[in-house]
Amino acid sequence: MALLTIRDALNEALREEILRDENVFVMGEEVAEYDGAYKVTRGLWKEFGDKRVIDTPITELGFAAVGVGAAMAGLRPVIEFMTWNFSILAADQIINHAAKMLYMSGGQFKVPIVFRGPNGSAYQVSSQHSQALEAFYANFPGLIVVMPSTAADAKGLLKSAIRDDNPIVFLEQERMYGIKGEVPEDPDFTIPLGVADIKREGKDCTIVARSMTVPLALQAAELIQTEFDVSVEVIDPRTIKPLDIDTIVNSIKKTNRLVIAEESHEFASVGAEITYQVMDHAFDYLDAPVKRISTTETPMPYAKNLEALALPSVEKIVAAVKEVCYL
Amino acid sequence: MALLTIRDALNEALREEILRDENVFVMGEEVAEYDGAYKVTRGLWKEFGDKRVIDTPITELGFAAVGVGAAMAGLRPVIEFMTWNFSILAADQIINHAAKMLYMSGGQFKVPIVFRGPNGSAYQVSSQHSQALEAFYANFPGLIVVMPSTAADAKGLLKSAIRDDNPIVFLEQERMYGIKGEVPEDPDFTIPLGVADIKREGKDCTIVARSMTVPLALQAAELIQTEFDVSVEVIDPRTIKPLDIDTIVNSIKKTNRLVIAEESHEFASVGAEITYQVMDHAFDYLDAPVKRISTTETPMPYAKNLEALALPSVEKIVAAVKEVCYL
Amino acid sequence: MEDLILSKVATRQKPAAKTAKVSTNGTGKTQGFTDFVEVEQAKAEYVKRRASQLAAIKKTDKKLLREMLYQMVLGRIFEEKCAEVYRMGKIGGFCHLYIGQEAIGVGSMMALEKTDMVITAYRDHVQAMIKGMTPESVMAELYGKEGGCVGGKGGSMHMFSKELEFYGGHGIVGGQIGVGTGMAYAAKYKNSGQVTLCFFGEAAVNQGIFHESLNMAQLWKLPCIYICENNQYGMGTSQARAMSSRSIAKKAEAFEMANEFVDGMDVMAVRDATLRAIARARKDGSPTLLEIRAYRYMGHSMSDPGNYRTRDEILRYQERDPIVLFKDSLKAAKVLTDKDFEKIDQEAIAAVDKAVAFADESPYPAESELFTDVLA
Amino acid sequence: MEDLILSKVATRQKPAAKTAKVSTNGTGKTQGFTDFVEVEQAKAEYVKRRASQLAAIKKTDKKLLREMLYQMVLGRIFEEKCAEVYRMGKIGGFCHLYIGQEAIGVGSMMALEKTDMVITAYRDHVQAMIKGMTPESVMAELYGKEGGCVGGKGGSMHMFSKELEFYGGHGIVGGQIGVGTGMAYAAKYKNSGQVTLCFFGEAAVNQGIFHESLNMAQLWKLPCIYICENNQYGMGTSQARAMSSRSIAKKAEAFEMANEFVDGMDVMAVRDATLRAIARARKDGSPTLLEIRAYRYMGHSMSDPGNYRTRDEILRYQERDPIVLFKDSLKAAKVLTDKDFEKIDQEAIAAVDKAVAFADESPYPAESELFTDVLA
Ligand SMILES: Cc1ncc(C[n+]2csc(CCOP(=O)(O)OP(=O)(O)O)c2C)c(N)n1
Ligand SMILES: Cc1ncc(C[n+]2csc(CCOP(=O)(O)OP(=O)(O)O)c2C)c(N)n1
Ligand SMILES: [Mg+2]
Ligand SMILES: [Mg+2]
Repeated sequence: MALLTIRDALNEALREEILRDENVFVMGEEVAEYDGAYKVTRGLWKEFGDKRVIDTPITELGFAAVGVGAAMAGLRPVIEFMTWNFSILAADQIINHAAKMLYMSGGQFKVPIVFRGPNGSAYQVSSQHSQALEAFYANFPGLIVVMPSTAADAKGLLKSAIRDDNPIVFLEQERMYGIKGEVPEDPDFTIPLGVADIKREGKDCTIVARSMTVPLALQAAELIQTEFDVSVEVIDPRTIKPLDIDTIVNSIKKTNRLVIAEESHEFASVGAEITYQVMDHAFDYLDAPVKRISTTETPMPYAKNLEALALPSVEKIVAAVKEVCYL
Repeated sequence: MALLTIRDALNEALREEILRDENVFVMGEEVAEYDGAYKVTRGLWKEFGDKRVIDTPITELGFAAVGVGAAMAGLRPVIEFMTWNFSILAADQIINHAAKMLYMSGGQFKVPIVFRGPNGSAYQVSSQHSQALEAFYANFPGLIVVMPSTAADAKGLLKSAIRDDNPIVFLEQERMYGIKGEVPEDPDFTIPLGVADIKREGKDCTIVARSMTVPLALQAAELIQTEFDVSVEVIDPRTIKPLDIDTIVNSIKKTNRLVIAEESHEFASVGAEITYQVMDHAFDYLDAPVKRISTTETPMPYAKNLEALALPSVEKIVAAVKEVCYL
Repeated sequence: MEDLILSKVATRQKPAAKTAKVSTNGTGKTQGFTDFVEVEQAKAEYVKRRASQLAAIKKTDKKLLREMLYQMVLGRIFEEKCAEVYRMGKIGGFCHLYIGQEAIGVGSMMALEKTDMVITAYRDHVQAMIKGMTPESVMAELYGKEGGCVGGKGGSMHMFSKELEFYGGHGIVGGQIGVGTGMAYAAKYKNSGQVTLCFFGEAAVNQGIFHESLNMAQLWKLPCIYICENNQYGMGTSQARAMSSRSIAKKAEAFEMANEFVDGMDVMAVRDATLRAIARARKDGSPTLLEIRAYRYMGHSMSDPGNYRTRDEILRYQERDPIVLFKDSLKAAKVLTDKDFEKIDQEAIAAVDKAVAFADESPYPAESELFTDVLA
Repeated sequence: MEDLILSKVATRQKPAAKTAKVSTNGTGKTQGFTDFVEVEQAKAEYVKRRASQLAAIKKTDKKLLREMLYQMVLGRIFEEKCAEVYRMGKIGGFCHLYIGQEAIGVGSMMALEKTDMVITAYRDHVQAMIKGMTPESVMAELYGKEGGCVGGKGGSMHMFSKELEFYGGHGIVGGQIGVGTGMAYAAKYKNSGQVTLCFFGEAAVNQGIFHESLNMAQLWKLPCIYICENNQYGMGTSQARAMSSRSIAKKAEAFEMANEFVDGMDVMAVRDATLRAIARARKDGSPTLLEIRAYRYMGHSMSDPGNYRTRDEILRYQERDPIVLFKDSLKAAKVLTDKDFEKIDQEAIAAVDKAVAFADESPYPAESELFTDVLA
C-alpha cells in the first residue's frame, strides 16, 4: 500500500495503463507540457513524449471527436476535459456519437474511450465552472458513468475504465485531488465497474453519497453516532451507471431509512433516480421518505459565503439524517 | 374555438406574437423560405419577410448564441431547432450562457428567449434523431421547460413562453403535430407557465404523462375504466420546470397510486424527479410504489418492430396501472 | 416528388427559356445559382480538359474504368429503386438519395486501397456500395430487416461495415468530420499507412467542427482527405444563403492546408485530384481539402417538395450528367461501346432487383435485438 | 509567481543572452516565439509608422489622449494590486490579469461611442473600467462583496454593466464570440447604429463558434468588430502549438470579411484600426476581424507557474511595453510631460487604493442573495 493523493492515484493509473497498452494515450488541453491544469497528468509527457500525451487546441467538440474516431479505429484514448463544464461543448460527440456507435453499427464498432476530468465545483470559480454533470450524462444509454471518492477507488476505477470497451464518463472532483488514501501497489489492481462500496457500516440509517459528498457523509455519520448514538451506513455507488442498486437496497432493508447526498442540482438528479429505484425495490422497507441533499437550485455564486451556502455540507446531511430518523 | 392541429396552433402563436411585439422574431434552419422542416412556421416568411423570419446556416451553437446575444440586447428571439437532438451542439449556449446570464450579471441581463422544436422520436429516424431531452435541460436552474400535449396548450403555452422574460426550452413532438384540438381564438389567450392540467378526472389511480404519452395515457385510462371499472386520473404537468407538484400531490391524496409515463430514457428522468417529490410530499398516501414507463434503456433502433417495442405504449401503461392497483 | 422523374437523364427535356425565380433573404444574394454562369464555366473548362482526360482514360486500367462506370450506374439505379419502394412504404424514416453525385463517390473512393478508411454522412447508400457492401445488405438495411448491414438498427443514415473499413453513415450534420479526423489520427498513431476519406456536404462546412477538425489535421499532419460534396443545397438552402463566401476550397487556406476545387460531374477529374491528395497523405500525412462541386438532382430527402429552386435550374445542371459525360468519354477513348453500356445497365438492374428481393424476404430483426449492442 | 515582478516595467532588466528554450510537440513547430524575428519586425515597423503616428497624436484631442494614458496606467496598477491582494487571499477563484495588453482595450474601446456595446472573456477587469465601471465596483466584485458590479455573484470572470453597455465577462472560451454576434444582430435589427466590440484570445479562435459566428456576421452584415487579442499564449500553449497557421487576421478571408493585423503595443495603431472598422460597421453593417498582437506578461491566471516560456522571451516583449511607448510618443509630440505622467501615476494609485478600501469595507452579500436572479 502507498499513501497517495487522489491526484497521484489517477496519475499512476494513467501511467500504468500507458505502459501496459501501447494503444492508450492521453489527450486534452494542457495535459502534456503544462502537466495538466490540475496536475493529474504530471510528468507523463516528460516520460512518454508527444505520442502518448498530447496537448490539444481549445476545441472540445473537435478533440472529443478525434477521440471517438481514434477509438473506432482501434486506439484507447483517454480524453481530459480541463473541467467537465467544458464538455458541454463536446456533448454531441459523447451522446450522439460515442454512446450510440456500437448500437448504430449493429455491434461492429466499439468505442473504448474514457472522458475524464474534474466535475462539480472548485473554489469560487463561479457559475460557468461549477457544474456537476452526472445526471446529464447518465440519462443516455450507451455510456458508463463513474465517480470515485477515494484514492484507491480513483486508481482502480480509472484502470478498469481504460480497459473497458465502452465509452466512459469519468467524473473527478477538483476539491478532492489533494485527499490522501492508501492505494494498493499491484499494477494489476483494478476495481470493477458497477460495484458499490460500503464506506461505513451502520444499521439505523443509510446515506448514499458520491464523489465530494462521501467525506461529508462520513463526517456526518460520526457526528450522528456521537451525538445521538444512531449508526449510519454510508454507501458510495462509485459507478453511477450501471448503478449497483442491490447494495443500496440491501442496506435499506436493514436501516429502513435513506438520505442521498449529491453535489449536482436536484431536479432529475441521480438522487431522484436512486429514490425511484429504491421505491421500486424496497417500498415496504422504507420507514420515512427518502431525503435528498443537493446543491441549491441556483447557478453557483462566486462570493465565498454564498458558495458555501449553495453546496451540500456536513450540517445539511446531519439535518437530513435527523429528519428521516425522526430525531 | 377553432379546430386546429398542434402544428397550426403553434404557427398561430408565432404569428400572433410576431404581430403583437416587434421584437419577436423566429430564427432557425429552414424556418423561412422552406416553411419549416415540419411546417410549424408555414407562411410566416411570406407574410413577415426576412426581418422576422430568418433562415440560418447549419450552425446550431452559433445561432443559439446569436439568439442569446440578441435577447440580452433587448429582442425576443424564438430559436427553432430542427429537432432537439441537434440542440446538443448548442447546449453550451443554453446551459452555460442563457440559463446563467441573469445570475452572473447580478440581475442585470435578462435573456427572454424561446428555444423550440420537436423533441423525442419521430417515425423510424433512428438513434441520432430520436431523443427526448427534457431531463437533460431540466437539471439546470435558470431554465423553464415546457412540453405541451394538445393544440390549445401548445398555443397558449408558446405565447406565454414568448412573453416570459426567461430562457425557455419548449419541447414539441413531431408525432403529435397533426393531432387536432379546439383552440380559443382570442389573440390574448395564454396558458400560464407552471400550471398542470388534469386531462381526465379519476379517483383510483393517477397517471402523470407529458407530451406524447398524454394521448396514450388517456387511451389507457379508457381501457382500464371499461375493463376493470377502475377510474384513472390523467395529469399533464405541461410545464416540467417549475413543476406543479401540488396538483400531482392532491391527486395522489385522492387516488393513492401513481404511474408516470414518459418518452425519455428513464435514468435520472423527470419521472424519477416526480417520484422523489411525491415521496417527499405524500409518502403516507402512497399505497403502492410509483411505477414508471419510459423508452427502453437502448438507443433508438431504426427497424419498425424494434422502434415500437422501445417506445412507451398504451399496453405498457395499462400494465403499469394494473400493477399499482394490484389488478 | 415531381422532380424525381428528372433523374431519368435519358428522358430529360431541353431547359425552358423562362427566367429562373430569384429571391433574396436579406443577404443581398440571389437564392440559387440561377444565372448559370458557373455551369457555362464548368462546361468550358471541361472542353479544355477533355484531351488530357481522354489520355488519362487510355492510361487507366480498362477493368477499373468499367467498374467505375458500373458503380455509377448501379448507384443511380439503386437510388431510383429506393425512391420507388420508399413510396410503397417499404422504407421508413429519412431517405437521402445520391443521384447526381455518383462521380464524387466513385472517382474518390475507387482511388483508395481496400484498407483505407471512409466515413460519411446520411447520404450513404451508394458510398457504402462503392466501398464494397452488397446492394442486398444496403437495401435490407433500408427496409429495417435482419439482413441489413447493421441488422436493421441503423436504417438509411447508418450503413457501417467494419470489415470493409466503412465507418458509417452519420446523422448529425458535421459530426463525422471530427470522427474522420480521429480515424486519421489513429492511422498516423499506428503508422498504418491508411488514408481516411471524410465526406460531408457544403452546408456542413458551416458547422464549427469543420473548423476545429481542419486545424488539428493540419497542425498534427493527419492523413485525412476532407471531401466536401458541394451539391449546392443544404435541404432548401442554397450555398449563397448560408455561406458568406463562394469558395469552400479556399477555406483551407485559413489552416494553410492543401486544397483543390474539382468538377464533380467529371469522374476522372475527381479521381485525379483524389490521387494527388492520397499521395500527399501517404508521403508525410498531409491532409487535403477537396471541394467537389456537383448538383443534387432530387429533393434533400424523400419528403422535400423542392419549392426553393426551379425546374429550369435542375435541367441546366443535368446537362452535365456525370454518367452521360463518363460514357461519352469512354466511348471517345474507345474503352467501351454502347453495347457494353447496355450490358452494364442490365447488370445493375439485375443487382438492384436481387437486392429488393433479398430485402423483401429478409425477416424483421428478432425482438431481443432491441437490447443488444447497447454496451460492449 | 516569480514573473509577477516582470510587470514592473520601470525596473526591468536587460534581456539575458542565453538562448531560449525550444521544444516541439510532435508538430515540428517551435513551442514559443523564441527567435524574436517578429519582435524585431514589429520594432522596425513601429519606427516606420512613427512620424505619421506623431502626426495623428497631434490631431487628437488632448484630453482624450490623457485619458487614454490614464486608463492604461490605471489598468496596469489595478492589476498589480489584484495580484497583491490575491496573494493575501482576498480574491478567490481564478484571476486573469491584463498586464501587457492595455493598449488593446484602451485603443479600441476609447474609439467607441458610449452607446456602443462590448463583450469579452474572463480577462475583463480592465476592459470593464475602460467602459466606465468604477475601480470600486470591479475590485469589490473581485472580493465577492455586495458592492461589486454584480453583487459578488460573478467574481473576476463576470463583470457586467447593463447601463454602460458592458455585456460581460464570460468564462467559456469562445462563447462570447457567438453572443457578441447576437448583440450586433440586435443592433442591426433595431437599426440602432450601435457597434459591438467582441474580444477574445487567440486560442479561442480554434473554437468552432469563431467560425460559425464570422460566417453569420459576414453573411448577414452584422456591425460586429471581432478583436482577437493575440497575447500569444492560451494558458501554457503557444499559438504555434495550437494553430496550424500564424495569421489570424487572414482567417477572415475564408468568410470574405474585412480584416487587419495590428501592433497591440501601439495604442494609436489600435485606435486607428478600430476607427476604420467602426466606420465600416456604421456605414453598412460590415463586420471586421482585427488581430491585435501583444504579449501576456503575467501567468495565464494567478496559479500559473509559467514553465512553458523563458524569462528571456518575456523580457524581449517587454522592451516594447505599450505604456512606455505611448508615453514616449506623447512626450515627443509635446502633449504631456514627465510631470503629467507622474500626476497620472498618482491619480491611478489613489483610485486603486480607494477601490481596495471600498472592497475591504463592503459587506458580503446577504445570504438571501443566493436565491435571487435565478429567474426573472
Ligand atoms: C446538426 C444537425 N443539424 C441539422 C440537421 C438536419 N439536416 C439534415 S441534412 C441537412 C442539410 C445538410 O446539407 P449538406 O451538408 O449540404 O449535405 P447534403 O444533404 O446536401 O448532402 C440538415 C439541415 C442534422 N441532421 N444535424
Ligand atoms: C471551453 C473552455 N475550454 C477551456 C477553458 C479553460 N481555459 C480558460 S482560459 C484558457 C486559455 C484561453 O486562451 P486565449 O483564448 O488565448 O485567451 P487569453 O487567456 O490568452 O487571454 C483556457 C484553456 C475554458 N474556460 N473554456
Ligand atoms: Mg449540400
Ligand atoms: Mg491568448
